[in-house]
Amino acid sequence: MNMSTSVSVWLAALVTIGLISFVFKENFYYRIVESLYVGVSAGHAIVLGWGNIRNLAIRPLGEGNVAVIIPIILGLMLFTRYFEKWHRVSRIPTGFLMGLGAGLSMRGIVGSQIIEQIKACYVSLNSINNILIVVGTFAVLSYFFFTVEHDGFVGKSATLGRWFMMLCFGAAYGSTVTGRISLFVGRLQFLLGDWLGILQ
Amino acid sequence: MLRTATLAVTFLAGIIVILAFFFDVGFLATAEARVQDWGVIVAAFALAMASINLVQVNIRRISSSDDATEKICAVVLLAALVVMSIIGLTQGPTSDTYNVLFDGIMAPGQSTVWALGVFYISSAAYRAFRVKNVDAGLLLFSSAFVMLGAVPIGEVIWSGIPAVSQWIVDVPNMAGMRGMLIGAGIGAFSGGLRLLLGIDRTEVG
Amino acid sequence: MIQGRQFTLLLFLVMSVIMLYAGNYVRKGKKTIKIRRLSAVEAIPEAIGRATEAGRPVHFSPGLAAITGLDAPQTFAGISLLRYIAKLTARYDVRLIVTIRQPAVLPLAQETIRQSYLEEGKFDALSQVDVMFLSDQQFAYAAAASGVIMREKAAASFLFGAFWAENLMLAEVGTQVDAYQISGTASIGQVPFFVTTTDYCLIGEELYAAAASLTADEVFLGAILGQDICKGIMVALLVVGVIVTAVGSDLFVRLLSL
Amino acid sequence: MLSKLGRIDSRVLYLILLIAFIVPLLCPLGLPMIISDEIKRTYDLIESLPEGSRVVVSFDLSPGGYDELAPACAAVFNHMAMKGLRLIGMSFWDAGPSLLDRSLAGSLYVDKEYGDDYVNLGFLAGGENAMAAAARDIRGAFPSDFHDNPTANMPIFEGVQSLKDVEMVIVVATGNPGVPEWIRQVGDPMGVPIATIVIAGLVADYAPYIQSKQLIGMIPGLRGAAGYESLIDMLGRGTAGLDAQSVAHLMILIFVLVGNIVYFAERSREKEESAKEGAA
Repeated sequence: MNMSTSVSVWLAALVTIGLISFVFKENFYYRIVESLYVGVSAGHAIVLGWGNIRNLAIRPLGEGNVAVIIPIILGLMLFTRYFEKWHRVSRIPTGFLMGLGAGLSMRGIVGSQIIEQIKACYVSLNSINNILIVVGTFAVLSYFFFTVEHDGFVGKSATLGRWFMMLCFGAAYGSTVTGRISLFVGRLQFLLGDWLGILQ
Repeated sequence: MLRTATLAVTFLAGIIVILAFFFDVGFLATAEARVQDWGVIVAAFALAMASINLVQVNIRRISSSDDATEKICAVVLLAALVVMSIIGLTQGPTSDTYNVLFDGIMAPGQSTVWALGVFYISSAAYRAFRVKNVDAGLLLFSSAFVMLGAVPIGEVIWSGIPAVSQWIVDVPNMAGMRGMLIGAGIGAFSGGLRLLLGIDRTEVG
Repeated sequence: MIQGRQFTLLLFLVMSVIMLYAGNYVRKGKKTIKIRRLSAVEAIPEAIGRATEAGRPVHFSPGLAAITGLDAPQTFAGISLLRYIAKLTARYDVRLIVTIRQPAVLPLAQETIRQSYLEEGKFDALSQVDVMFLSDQQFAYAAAASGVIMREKAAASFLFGAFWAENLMLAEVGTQVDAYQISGTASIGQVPFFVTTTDYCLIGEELYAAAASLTADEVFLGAILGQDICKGIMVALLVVGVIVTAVGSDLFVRLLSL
Repeated sequence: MLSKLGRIDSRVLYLILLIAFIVPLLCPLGLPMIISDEIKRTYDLIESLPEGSRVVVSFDLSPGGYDELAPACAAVFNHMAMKGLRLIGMSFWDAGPSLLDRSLAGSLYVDKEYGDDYVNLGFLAGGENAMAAAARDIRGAFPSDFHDNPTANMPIFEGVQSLKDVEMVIVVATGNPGVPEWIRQVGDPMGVPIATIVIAGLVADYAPYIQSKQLIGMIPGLRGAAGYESLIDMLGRGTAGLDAQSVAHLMILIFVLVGNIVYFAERSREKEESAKEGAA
């Protein structure tokens, strides 16, 4: 048995135990550990954000690339949110980011998420699996028609779509359970192995 | 005036990347590259913003809460934030001290919080996962097979389990997910369009 | 024009035009759009009725997302549903408890409720409403909200908005106190847990449809009409393409690859 | 008896589950592992790449999912290192670069030449937009790496301008931005094959992308790690955790089963009682 002597392993063990204690009862130790880790995570975001600003804006500016002034100004405009009189100005850079994000996702979605997915349904209907793939996609799409009442053919198709979705949700449920279990196994391997040295 | 400027910036940022995707024109490619590079820089500022928001909320917690635990937690949170930032900004995010805080607090903290989900899943499995109707039955059927298919013990129980589990994921699940993917894609497209044209009720910023 | 993106561009334009046209169509009030029945929505009065009979409060959460960013529409849909639910709690004199995670959502929720109680002429009954900001930390909020549901023995619990890994905590504690639970989220990854633990669940886009059907908001309604037409086009592409492919022609595969 | 079972304290369930985890970790059962097609396809793709090929590894994860993904990353990195592939690491999640450093340090890359055989470019803010920017011009987006070395003259980037010039992308993902964004901005428009090492919770969600071949391979969490470890014949943590996983899965299913027995028993009793009342 070889207990760890590393500071970060000990710290991590104390954090892990503190957070696990929460499921048995909310307690002071848990609250402190939670605050610690949220604070550290936020600090980490600041540090890495600053790294990007330094590498992509400040250094190029020092090298004479004047155009980066524009995104720097846009970035600084975000902080007007904290001043009563000017807070609306922060909407300009936010709008810039949201517009950019919307444009990028719109141009990608049509091809990758709609056309490619429909195209992948163009299969020869010579096996039950292929038929199920086409029928399932159709039925689920029909479930999400909101301006058509679900009766008659649409109703039957929507019910079938709901059943397909339940199978999906079951699969997602099952695989999420697997994921959470893996994570917990990882935590126990850490506690029993890296920290206490009981596991090989 | 400010509203017009916001709408114009939002629209331009979006339309440039859309046009550059479809048309091979020199100036569009340059404009796209510029807009994207600027986007990275502004996003880096925005990342810091989220943390400043947290500082604000917690200063308020210290000054207005009557609960001692609340106050202590807020102080601890702020102290952790400041210490992490100072070490990171002075010594860099790959320095030894920084790594101790990352490996000792941030990484185990987040992974434990995620892992806790297994406990809520277990009690919900016991208390709430009832086969009340066809829907729940199908859900249980597929989740049981997918769970057992993910681990070796499934095959020990019945050798057919891995194949059935794989079939559920690859065929009915795939078809259902595809339907939802297409539907969600149309929804996201519609949301993006409304945002670019400023017809959304939800305000930007 | 970049090769291999012609059909994508065509579909992009078609979808844009349809959505804009549908939005205009609804705004000009040319036609009232009727949203199909949603069983989760129809169950809301029953849930509140049960709370009235039991003399226990109703709990509502508008989810964990902020009012900006990608998940903001879910929060707004949640607030729209709160508007409807608050009217019912005002009408039947049931205590309403709203738990909040995002500081910015707090005034929004308070104002919405005030408006609903005013419209019902139950301004005095506002004293029976508790809107609580609990914590901006995901799990701290979930723990505190679970505590509230447990202590107050909520007879009904409504969870409408964006939820993440904490949703099971909320839904499970509702089961423990035997609350009638109705949920709805567009965070598809969380739907499986809501489907298994709550009595009714609005799946994905149904959340927006529910909000639109209860508030008759023109923007929501226009969007839903536009999306429905686009879905119709996709269904047509799917069906016709599959038939043509089954007959042995690769016409549609080539068309979509243009 | 049954009604007692129905009202059981959650903490008792938690304790049972905890025991189900710990016992097999301490006394392994040694159950065999099955390897799925998606795991094999990723292996085959890496196997088919010639020595010196460049593979982008995008570490898009939070520490929350790292425990689940680390064993699979170790296995894939070891395979890549043995094949002599060059690894270009980057991240669009802020915790990614530090975690990638940990992962590389625990793999065979540790003996290779930094800047020539592998590099950790660090983090870029802005999600999908940052991915698109990096895809267009890697060194423009990352003028220096995570350790603040300039990238301009690194040998690993010789002949690489955009992501069109790399042979493969592996997205290590716990959520969004992640796989769908990579497919939209790089996989489909640039024609680069994408594989993913992904948390189990997203496996069902990404099935449509596998069938449409927008995603070439998928290594799901710990199960994928165990499968991959046996493919490259280097057993590690993935395999070690499998028994505990098995028992915990079984336990959850037993909870569901017992819960339902209690539910149906109580329901039939209620029905009987109300029938009696009706008769009286």
